[in-house]
Order: sequence, then structure tokens, then C-alpha cells
Amino acid sequence: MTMPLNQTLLARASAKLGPQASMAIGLLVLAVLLAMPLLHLLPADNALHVSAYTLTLVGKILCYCIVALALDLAWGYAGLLSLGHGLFFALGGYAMGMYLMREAAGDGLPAFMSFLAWTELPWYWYGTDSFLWAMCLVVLAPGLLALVFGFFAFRSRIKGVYFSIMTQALTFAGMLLFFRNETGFGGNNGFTNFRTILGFDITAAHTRATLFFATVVLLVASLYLGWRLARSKFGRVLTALRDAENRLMFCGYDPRGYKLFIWVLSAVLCGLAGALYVPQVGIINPSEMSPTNSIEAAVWVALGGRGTLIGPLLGAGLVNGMKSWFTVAFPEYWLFALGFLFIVVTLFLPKGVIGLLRKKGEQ
Amino acid sequence: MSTALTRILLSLLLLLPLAAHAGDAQDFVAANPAKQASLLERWSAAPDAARLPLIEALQQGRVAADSAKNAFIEIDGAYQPAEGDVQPVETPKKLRLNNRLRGLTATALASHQLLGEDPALRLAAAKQLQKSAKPAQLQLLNAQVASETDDGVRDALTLALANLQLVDSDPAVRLAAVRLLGETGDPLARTRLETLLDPAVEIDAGVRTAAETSLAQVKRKLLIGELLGQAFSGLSLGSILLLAALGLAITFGLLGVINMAHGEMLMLGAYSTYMVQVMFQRFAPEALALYPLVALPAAFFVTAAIGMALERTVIRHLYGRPLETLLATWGISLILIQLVRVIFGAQNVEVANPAWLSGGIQVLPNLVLPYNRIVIIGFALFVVLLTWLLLNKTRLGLNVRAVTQNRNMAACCGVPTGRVDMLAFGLGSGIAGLGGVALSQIGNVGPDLGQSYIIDSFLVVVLGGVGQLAGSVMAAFGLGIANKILEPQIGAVLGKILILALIILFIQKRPQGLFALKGRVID
Amino acid sequence: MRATPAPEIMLEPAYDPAGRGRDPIGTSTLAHKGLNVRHGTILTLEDINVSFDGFKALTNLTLYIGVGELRCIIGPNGAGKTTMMDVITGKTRPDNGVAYFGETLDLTKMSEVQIAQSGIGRKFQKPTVFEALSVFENLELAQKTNKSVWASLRAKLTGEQRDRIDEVLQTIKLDSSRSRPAGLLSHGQKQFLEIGMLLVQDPQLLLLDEPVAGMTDAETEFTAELFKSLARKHSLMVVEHDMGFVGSIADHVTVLHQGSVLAEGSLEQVQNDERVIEVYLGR
Amino acid sequence: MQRRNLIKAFTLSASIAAMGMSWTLHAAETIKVGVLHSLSGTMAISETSLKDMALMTIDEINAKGGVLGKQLEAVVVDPASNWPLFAERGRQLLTQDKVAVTFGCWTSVSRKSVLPVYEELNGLLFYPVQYEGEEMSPNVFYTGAAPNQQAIPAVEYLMSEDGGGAKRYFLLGTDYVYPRTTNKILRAFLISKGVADKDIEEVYTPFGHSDYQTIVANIKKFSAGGKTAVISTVNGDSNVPFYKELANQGIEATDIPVVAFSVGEEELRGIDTKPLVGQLAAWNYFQSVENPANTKFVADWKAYAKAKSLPNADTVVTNDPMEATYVGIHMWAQAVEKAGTTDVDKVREAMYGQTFAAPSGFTLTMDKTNHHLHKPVMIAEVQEDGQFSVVWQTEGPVRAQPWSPYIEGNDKKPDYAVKSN
Repeated sequence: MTMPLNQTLLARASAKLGPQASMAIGLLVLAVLLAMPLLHLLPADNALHVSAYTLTLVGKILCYCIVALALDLAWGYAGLLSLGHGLFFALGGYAMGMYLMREAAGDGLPAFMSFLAWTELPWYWYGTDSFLWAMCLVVLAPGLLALVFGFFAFRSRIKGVYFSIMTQALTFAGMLLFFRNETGFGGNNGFTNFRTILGFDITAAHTRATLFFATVVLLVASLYLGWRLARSKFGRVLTALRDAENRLMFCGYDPRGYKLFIWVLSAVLCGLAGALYVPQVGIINPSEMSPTNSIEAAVWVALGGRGTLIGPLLGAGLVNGMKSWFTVAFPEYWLFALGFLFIVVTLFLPKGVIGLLRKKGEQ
Repeated sequence: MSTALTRILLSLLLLLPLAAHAGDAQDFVAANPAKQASLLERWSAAPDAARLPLIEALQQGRVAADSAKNAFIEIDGAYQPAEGDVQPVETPKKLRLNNRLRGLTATALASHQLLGEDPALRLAAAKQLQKSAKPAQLQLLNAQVASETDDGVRDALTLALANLQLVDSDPAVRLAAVRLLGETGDPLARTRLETLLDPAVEIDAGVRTAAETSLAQVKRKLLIGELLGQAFSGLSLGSILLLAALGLAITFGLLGVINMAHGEMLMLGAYSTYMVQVMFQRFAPEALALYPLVALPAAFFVTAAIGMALERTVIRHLYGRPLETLLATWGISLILIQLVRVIFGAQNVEVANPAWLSGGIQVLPNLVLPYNRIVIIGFALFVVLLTWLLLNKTRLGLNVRAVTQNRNMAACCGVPTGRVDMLAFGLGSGIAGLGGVALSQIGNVGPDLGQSYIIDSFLVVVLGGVGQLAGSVMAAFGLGIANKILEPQIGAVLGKILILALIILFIQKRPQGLFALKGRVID
Repeated sequence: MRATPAPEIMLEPAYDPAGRGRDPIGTSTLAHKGLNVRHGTILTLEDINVSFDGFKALTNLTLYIGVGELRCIIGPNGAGKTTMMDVITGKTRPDNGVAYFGETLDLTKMSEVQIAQSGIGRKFQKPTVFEALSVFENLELAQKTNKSVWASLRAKLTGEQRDRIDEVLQTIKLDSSRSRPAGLLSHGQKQFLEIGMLLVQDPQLLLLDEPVAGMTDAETEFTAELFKSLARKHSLMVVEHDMGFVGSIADHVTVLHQGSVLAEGSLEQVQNDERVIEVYLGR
Repeated sequence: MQRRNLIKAFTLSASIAAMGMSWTLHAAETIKVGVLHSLSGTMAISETSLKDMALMTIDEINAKGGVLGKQLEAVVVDPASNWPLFAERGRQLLTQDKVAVTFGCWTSVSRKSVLPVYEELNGLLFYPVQYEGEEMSPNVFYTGAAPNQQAIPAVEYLMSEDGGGAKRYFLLGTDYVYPRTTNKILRAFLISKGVADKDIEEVYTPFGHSDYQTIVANIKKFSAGGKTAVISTVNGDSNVPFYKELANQGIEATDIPVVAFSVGEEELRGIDTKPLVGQLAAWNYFQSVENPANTKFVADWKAYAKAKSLPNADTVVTNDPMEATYVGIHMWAQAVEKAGTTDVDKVREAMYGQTFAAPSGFTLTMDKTNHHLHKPVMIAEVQEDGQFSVVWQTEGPVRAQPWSPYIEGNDKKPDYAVKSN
């Protein structure tokens, strides 16, 4: 809960102080984030100790931030509003989960399989006891799905609303598929009860700290990647693509390749975020693929300001911070708050919080 | 139970008519369930007109007993002694039957009704006995067939008898029975005939051959019934999808608003139905059966008003920004869901089918068409017609089409675009409300009702081609029928997934939907 | 700026099979990238038919554009001008007919992108620029270069490319607005920016759909000069309603009516053609 | 202007929340108990009433002087039907609020989500809902039924003459873990009773399925082959369309009885019960059970609903998971009194063998080793008023078999709770 508040304050201040100051504040936030896992390692009675609760909460929000960033690359820059990013997130999570289940099961089968009386691993589980292969799957599963779906969708020039609705149908189909016990991913119970990761106890403080640290690193890396892309000619082609696809084609660019590249990249980032999310929250189940989750991710981006990279991070932090707070303080009113937030943002903040801050900064 | 024993028992009973039913009710009330069952079996083998009121009361759950085990029959709230002139010790308690006893009561009632005057009742009784006649009733049925005056009832009784005659000792009787069963399309006949194919069961080769022929006949009839049933269920599912999607075809298809709150309009329509039903229960319980008819306009106006209010306050600002409408209307839908939860509670509310929407019509022995589904198919077509007329034959429709095609031009021609937008959105919402009334008759009414239809609705509209009413109709029925063809083959879950995958593939092929206008695209 | 080319140079392409009499630099530009214009015809449309749900937009349209030619297309609304451009650029597929770019490139079998990459540039009826990008970036994207994904991930402007963009910025008089977002330009400026984008794209055939709509008289005049200077090096096909403008640039005019060519010749010839008068003035 | 107001509104609501937070901190000598039920989202429909029941029971205990002379203080959090949020909220209850015990969860997945947290931090969770078994954690007490306390007796009843003597079984469920596991156990059980494979049909539908035309047609077809019973593990909302379709297609309970494991009084509140009359449900408690403990329980609940003006307070009902919640809280309170402390390890010891005279009319015992309650099993028919009338019940409470003997390999599982690592 401290995180998002800090972020807003910082961002607001940064808008007032200009680019150098924002850089300084960004570094400060980064320093805080990097310090958190270290502080978690302090003994519990230390005043500076960061509790496991705070660490996992912030870690979870950071994973969402990566999703928001990935979605921003596709939506904010290339105009591809995906209502199915939850699917890629969950696929990455499931790939990681498969590894964790294998670790927990030792030489036997994962628990849910043994009570389905399966005696053999399904083919797609082979090799998942190897961390490296699991990491490959984290990238390959969402990446290949995005590649195939994107290839066909972009080939037939599905765009705008149609694209969004197709992605929604895709994630819905995925959810139904994973809900089935017979699919071999634990049905609606999904994967839980992880024990170790690379031999380290998953509940141990240093494991938590490392996972958190990895999340921060991934976030910073994706932010840097996004920033580099946005400033390259590639980024400008994407913007052009978003605004006037036909014109771009008549300039001799093939939009399919560009869309496919950013779409797959975005999916892979989501998958990586999912892979880091699962060991931190301790569960992955098909409800991560529910269309609602993906729509919510779009709101993070819209709230923060799309096409701004930093904005979506703010949006994800704000909404999730609010959610954590509201569901404790006023559980009945959380949906009202979220609903009004959607409306207010679309009506009054077309450029999101970042737009608002920038405007304030200019005044 | 052996037949011989029953016959002896039966003849004994017939010899003692008066003594037997002096205390029927009393006997029944005093007995334990097992004894009650054998009583009912005895009664159905040897019906007695005087016993009819008791059995009717049993069937309707009106038989009661006090602690002294005296039997009473409830008539309009008052307890009358079933026999004699006893006064209840205290308020008698109603007898509760279990399913087995209920089944036996139905058989007993049927055999008693055979003695009645009304041919329609006798026919119904004969049909019941086709399903449930016991070997002990063989003699009774034989006697009834002989004395029956009405041809229809006699035919039905002959069939009921034939079921019992399959195990007759005389091969000729068995053969006739087998031939008769071949005439029916009754699924039970199939099982019965199948057992006769086994030489260990049926020793007579002639009967076995006849059974084979009859079986083939029955199977053919069953297949017809099954296919018709599948076609009907496809149509029915299609009509439901259509009703769910039709409002969206206007708000999304014509106005271009990605109306994620569409599902909530369905939900509000269903809740309006609930409110109307509550009003009827409170103020006009005698006319309760008519509440769906009143609910239609009520739901239409409630949802249309809410839709128009939303249009004026939120959506108006977002025309031309389709993806923003998606987010804003999603927000609206969250608020509406939670609002309904706060007002009506998170639980589902009870919307009862009136009698005329309950039950179904038996078309073939294995094909029942439920009334509510028939009515909904008709209603869906009616709403389509209404929408078509509104859009194509009225001033409003002309204005709507003008505004959606070229807003600025329409404004220049003096079309009040703001008002038209509002009315069109109201119309779409109102039609969604009508859909909600229909949905309330087949499923749950709860705050989440709309959520389960929103994806399907969008798929119907997109598949049909945005802005194409005819396309939506085709898409809805196409999806319904495809779903029902797939479901028996691969199961409901994989069927649903496969349909989604097929739609995704189809849209790749025809991104503009089934009914897209080809033309020069203006950039 | 060049002087107006003498009318006698702009011959009917069919009569100038080897492309003689054309600017040698122009032909050399045209000849690279393997475009075969041996017969001096850069664009061949023969018996093109397009119909939309029974409505015939183009009927047996036959049209040739010569290398280095500046051709104006006129015709009443609905004559099929834009549809014809759509066919050439691959946006609409003809129901049947032949469409060749040069001698070898079958336009009916190429995608829009392939057509653009092979050297056909198009300016839309409504000026279409990348509004979120600056004027400079617009030109940068349009510039002739490797346009694959990988190339643009690593792309950096060379000094030469930068000079070329600067030069075009001068030409279209947008030098002072180079870093403004294109969305903020006036209508006329956008028209010029789009023309500038065509210039840096350096196509062999330019399709221009109503290029001077919304321009002031001075701007129109300037555009006319610009186009005339482009001819020879490039082939141009201009669709325009403004007869004054057509008169000032074109020596050769094609009149489209109901999806096929009604008349072809000099503006004067065409204007005196009775069928043309009938179509324009009504019966 | 508007934006400033918005910010003001946010500040205002923040301060209200802060007040709310401070309210939970005021009393010094209290024992905190966590209530972890979804109050929003899809599960709110079922879980909200369990939260209210927990609060009522806590009030009741407090009115009698509390536990160890201290008042109980409920900490209610909302995991919003979001499974990862259950783990987060569980951790919050244990580490921030430091609750002595938590009552909560409905779905198996939510329990599985919090389980690692409770095992890691040695918390105590009471889980009140019937479930598929296959679990026995030392940090959880299961007060709902295991499959052998619900499903198997129900099938035995269907096989009996009174139950209709069914020969063929149509197992219909929503496609997720509980139905799949239950049906797996049932299939093994049926086969052990001599039912042939061809006489068992298993069919699953997706979540939220609402079109049962094909399935009902299949049931009819299947039933032509002999006396058939349907065993339904159809989840929540899908029941209404299922039963409506059955009734409209002319199938009555006397022809083909349907026994459901997820339809109780609360679910029937939102249903037009006419089509269901005579259909069966199997639970460990029904509101209609007649005994003094239940009369008081039902009356208390109605009074509580009225006093707190819960939604639809005039039609509230009690059901099996509510009774399990009630029993669980009371047993925990007794165990704390016995142990003299709220320390988890000591309370766990004290829980073993704890008894409580439950509203079901039986004295329930917490098993000495397996963390599950011994429960009576009742089969009841749906009445027109949405209540059930019990048609059959076990002689006494049945011991739970969370590791069902009908699942391979379970014979090797220990019959006492061990942490799952």
C-alpha cells in the first residue's frame, strides 16, 4: 500500500520539477524497490523490517506493472487493444507452476494427477522438472500462441474492436480449457502448495527477496526496452501504424511484421511477469484467464495514460493499491469505486494520470 | 413377486370387497412405508371407485394424520375425516410420501381413473399405465380393454397391455404384442424389445424375428424424434442468443458503442420482470399468470430509461472513440451489478414460470417441446420484426440510420443528432430489457446474469457483421445449431471451446462478418 | 524550377516504345530495381472490371501511362477514379482484367506493401499523415530505405538521408515546422507534407488524388510547378476536379465515365468532345 | 474544479477508512478471530451469509462472556472471489491482525490458496463446506462433509428400494475438481456394488452453463435402459436452468430422481421450486430438522438477520455450511477454554475429540486424528416451500474418510494430519 502512494506523489512532484528531477525521483523509487528485499532479510523485530506481507503485495503489484507495460506497448504504441493479455500472463504462470509442481512432487507425479489416478505425465509435462526448460516454456508458450494468433489476425487485417473481441474470445476459450481437469493443469484448483524453487524453500526470506529482486529487475529491463523501442524508428513506425495504417502501407511498410513483433514481445513480457507472479502469490488457476482480469489490465493502462510507459505503471499501482485498501475498508463499495474510476478516467482524463500530471507541470 | 401369488391374493381381495376398503385410509396412515407400498400395489391391481378420492388426495399431498393415527383429508384448508366420524386429536400432520410411494400412487390413481366416466381422464390413465403397469394389473387391463367403449382409450390400453404380454406364456400373444410395440416410437419399447432378441429370454424364433423387425421400426422413429429434438434445441438456443444479442446489434452495431454494460441491461430487464411479479403477487395474485405480459413493457421502459440516462451522462461524450466506450461502459456495468447486489442482495431472486410457460407439448414419444422455449422462439422472431420495422419503417429509424452513417451530414439536414443518439441507445437498451424478460423464464435472475451473456452477444453481432440485423439473426441461429450439433459429439465443454475457436477462424476469413457490404472503403 | 515541358515531348506512350526523348536521369532512376519499362509504358490497365454487390465501379477500363508522363484523370463523381487508384495500389482486387506495373509486375497478384515497395506512391484524397509524429519524422518514415522490422529496430539516419529530408522540407516549405506534430498542421500544409512524403519515397509512379483541394491559389500554382518538375523523372497520375489546375499542368487528359475511359487527349480536345460535354453538363 | 473535488473526495474517504481501521484497534483485552469470506465477486452469493453467520455466532459467544473471559473480536476481510487475494488476506490476518483463528473459504481453490500460508505461519483455519477430500492439513479443521459423508450414502439410498432402486446412474457435473473427484469416487463405489460400466454415464458442462436441452434429452434416452437416477454435482447457478428443463421436458422425480450435492436451502431461495419438488439433496443438516437445538438456531438466525437488516431479512434460511460454521466456531471456543490459551498447537490438541450438540440433532465429535467432523448424513426431498423433508438418515454420525478408499494409492496415506511437504 505504501508503494502506489509513493509513486503518485513522486510522479506529481516529478512533473513539477522537470526532467532532471523526475530522473532523480525515478532513481529514488528504484533504490527503495531494490532496498525492500534487503530490508526483508532483517530480523522481524527490526524497525526497518519489511514484512513478507508487504513484500509479496508489492511484488504482486510489480508483476501487474509489467503486464500494464506490456499491454501499453501493444495498445499505446501499436493500437492493438488486447482484452486477452491475462491468457499470456497465465500461460507464463502455468509454465512456472509446472516446474514448481514438479519440484514439490519430487520423483512422483504432481498431487492433483495422482488423485486423478494418472500414472504417467502427459507429453506436455516432459522436461518441466528442468528449470531451464520451464523458463523456455515461460517464453515459448505465450510467445508461440501470440505468434500464431497474431499471424492470422494481422494477415486478415483484423483490427480495432474486432481484434479486442477476438482476444477476449481467445482468453475465454483458454479459461474453459484450463478449467477442465482432463486438460492436465489441475482444473479450477490450479497449482498451489509449492515447496521449493531451485532447491530453495519458497517461503524462506532470502527466496522471497530474490524473487522480488528479479521482479524489479524485469520491470526495469522491460521499461528500458520499451523506452528504447519507443525512441527507435521502430517505435515511430508503430505510432504511424496506430494512426494511419493504410498510409504506412503505401509508404512501403508491411504492418504485419511490425504488429507481430510488438504483439509477441508484449505477450512474452506478460508471460515472464506471470512466471514471477506465481511463486510470489503461491497459486495459479484458470481464473487468471477470465476476461474480466484482462479488461482490468486495460484500465490500468488507460488510467495511467497509454503510450507513456510510465503511466501504465502508475495505473497498475494505483488500481491495485486501491483494491487492496478498499476490499479491507469498504468491501461493498469496491466495485462502485472501480466503476466510477473507469468512467472518470475515460471522460475526464483521456491521457490518464500522466496527462493530468503533465498538464499540472506545465501550468 | 410371482404372478401366481398375486393372482391368489387378488382373488382373495375380490372376495372381500366390503371389508377391504372399510379402513383403506386408516390402514394406509397406520402402515410403515414398506406396507404402504404393498397396499398401493394391491389397490392398483384391484381398483375401486370408492377409493378414488383417497388416492387423489394422496397424490396431491392432502392426506394427513393425527397422533392417534386417524386419517384425514384436507379440503380447502379444513381437515375432514377420511373415514367415519372422528375428530382430530390435534391439527393433523400431512403425510409425506417418498418417491417410490409417489410413483406407486400415480399407478394406483391411473387404474382407478380407468373406471371413471371421462374418456380424456381414461386416456391419460392408460398412457400412465403404458409406462408403469405392473404384472399384477394384467387381469385388470384385460378386463378394461374388453369393456372400453372409446377407441382411443382402447388403443392406448392395448399398448399398455402389450407391454405386459411380452412375457405371456402363449407365443401368439407375445407375437401380437411385439408387433404392436413396433408401431410405437416409445423409447421404453426399444429396451423391452431388445431383451427379446436374446434366445435365452425369448425361446420362440418367430417372436424373435418379429421383435427384430419391430425394433428396427422403433429405432427409426426414435431417430426422427432425436433429430427433430436436436433441431429444436438448436433453434431454441439460437433464439436465446438472438434475444441476448439484439439490443447489442443496435448499441454496438449501429451506434458503434462497445457496450460492455449490455449484459447488465439484460439483467435489469430480468429484475424488472421480478419486480412486476412481486407487484402481481402483492396486488393482483389472481392475475399472476399474466405477469410476463406486463413485464414486457415494464422491462422495456425501465431499461430504455436507464439506457437513455447513461447515454446522456456518459456515452454522449465518447462517440467516435470506440475503445473508450468499452472502458466506460465496463465501469457502468460494474456499478450496475454492485447496485443490484446492494438493493436486491447477492442471491438470485425467484422468477417463476407461470403455468402457461411450464411443461411442454409431447410431439413424439421421445420429443417434448417445452412451452417456454416455443414461446421464446416466437418472441425472438417478434422482436426481430419489431426492430426491423422500427429501423426501416419509421422516422426514428431513418434518423438513426442517417446519424450512424454520417453524423455531420445528418446534423446539417436538421436531424437532432443528440436526441436520435439518445433514442437509439434507449431503443437498444430497451430491446436488451425485452431479452432479459425472456432470459428470466429459462434461467437464473441474479446480479451476474448479464456477465454470462456478454461474450456470446458480442460474438453474435461480430459474426453476423456489424450493423446487419439479418446477419445477427443468421449468426445467432447458426451458432445455436452448430452448438447443438457439436455438443452430443464432444461434450458441452469442448463444444464451447471449439465453437470459440471456429469463430476466431471464421473472422479471419471474413473480417467483416457474414453479411458485410463490400465497397469502397473511405479512409 | 524547370520550365513547363514542351507539349510535343509528352507523346502518347504507345508511340514512344523505347522511352526516347526523356530525361536520361529519369530513365535511369526508373530502370533500377529491375523494373522493366522496355516498351515505355510504366502502367498498363486492360479490361479492368470491378463490381461491388452488383454495382459496376469499373467496366472494361483500359489505360496506359507512359514513363515520365504526367497524366490527369478527370471525370464526374462516381466515375471510378478512386476505385481505379485502389486497383493500382492493390487495395481493391479487380474481378478480371490486366494490371501491370512496367512490363513484368502483375499488380493484381501483389500486396499493397509489395506494390508500394516496387515504386508506386499514392497520395490520398483526404490528406493522410501520421498525426502523432513530427513533420520530420513523417518524412523519415516515408524515406526510401529498407523497411523491414529488423532494419527499423536498428535504423539510424545517415547524413545523406538527413540532407535529403532537409532538402524536401525546403521544397515543401515546412522547414520551420519540422518538429511540430503533423496533426497540428493546416489542411494545405498537410497536403504538402504528404506530397513531401511522396518525394522522399522516390517512387517511379505517383498517384495523386485531388492534391490541391483546400489549397490557396498561390499554393495551387506552386504545386503545379512542382508536379511539372517531377514529370520525366517520375510518372504522375493526377486526379483532379480543378480544371484550372488541370489545364496548367496537363497536356494529356483522360476522362472517366461510369467506370471506363470516355475520352483521352489534350485538355482542349477533351473539352470539345461532345460526349464529355454531355456527361458533364447533363442530358 | 471537478478534479479538485475528486481529490477531496478521495482524501475524505481515506480519513473515513482510517477511522474504520482505528475502530478495530480500540479494545485492549480481546481475542481476534479472522473471517475470510468473499463479500464481492461471484462467490459473494454463497459466502456473504457465512460471514454473517460467523458474526452471529461470535456475538452469541460474547454474550455468554466470551472465551477465557475475553471478548472475541471479528476481523472481517474481503478476498473478493479472487484466489490469490485469499492468500494475501490470509497472510494479512495472521501477520498484521494476528488473529487466533480464521473461519473462512468456500471453494476448494480458495482453501488451497491459503493453505500454504497457514502452514507456513502455523495459523488455524476452519473450513465449513463440503468438498472433494484428498486433503488433511494440521492447520485446518474441516467441518463440512468429505465425500463419504455425503455422496456415498446418497447413492446407497438411491440403490435401496425406498430410493427407487436405481439400476443406472447418470453422473452430471460442472467441469471442475469437486465433481470430477466425487464422480470418480462414486464410479468406483458403484462398480464395487456390481453396477456395470455401461450403466454409468458421466457428463460435464462448463461453468455457468445454462442450456441443458441436450443433456436432458440424453438423460431421457439413457433412462429408457432401466431405472435411472441422476447424481448432480452441477454448480450453483446452473441448477435452475437444469431443473427447469427437466420439469418442462416432463421428467418428474418419480420417474428419474435427481440427487444434488450442491443444492441447499440458500440456493433454493432464488429458485422457482415447483419444478424441483420431490428431487433429492444430501447434506448433514437441513433447516427443517426438528429438535430444540435447531429451533433455537433457526430462530436466532432469523432474529439476527432482522436486527442487522440483512438483505431479504424476512426470507433468510439456514443451511449446511452455515451450521458447519456455527459448529466450528463453538468447538474452537470450547477447545480454547479447555487449552486455556489461544496458542495454535495447544488448541489443536484440545480440538481432538471435542464434542458439540449441533443443530442437526446429533452430538458431533471432532475426530481424534483426521481433523474432520463425524457427521450424520441426511437425504431429503425438496418441498414446495423451498424447504426439505428428510426421507432417510444415517443412524448416527459417520467418520470422515478424506482419503477416499475408492481412489488408488490412498490406502498408503496416513490417517492423521501432516503438513503437505
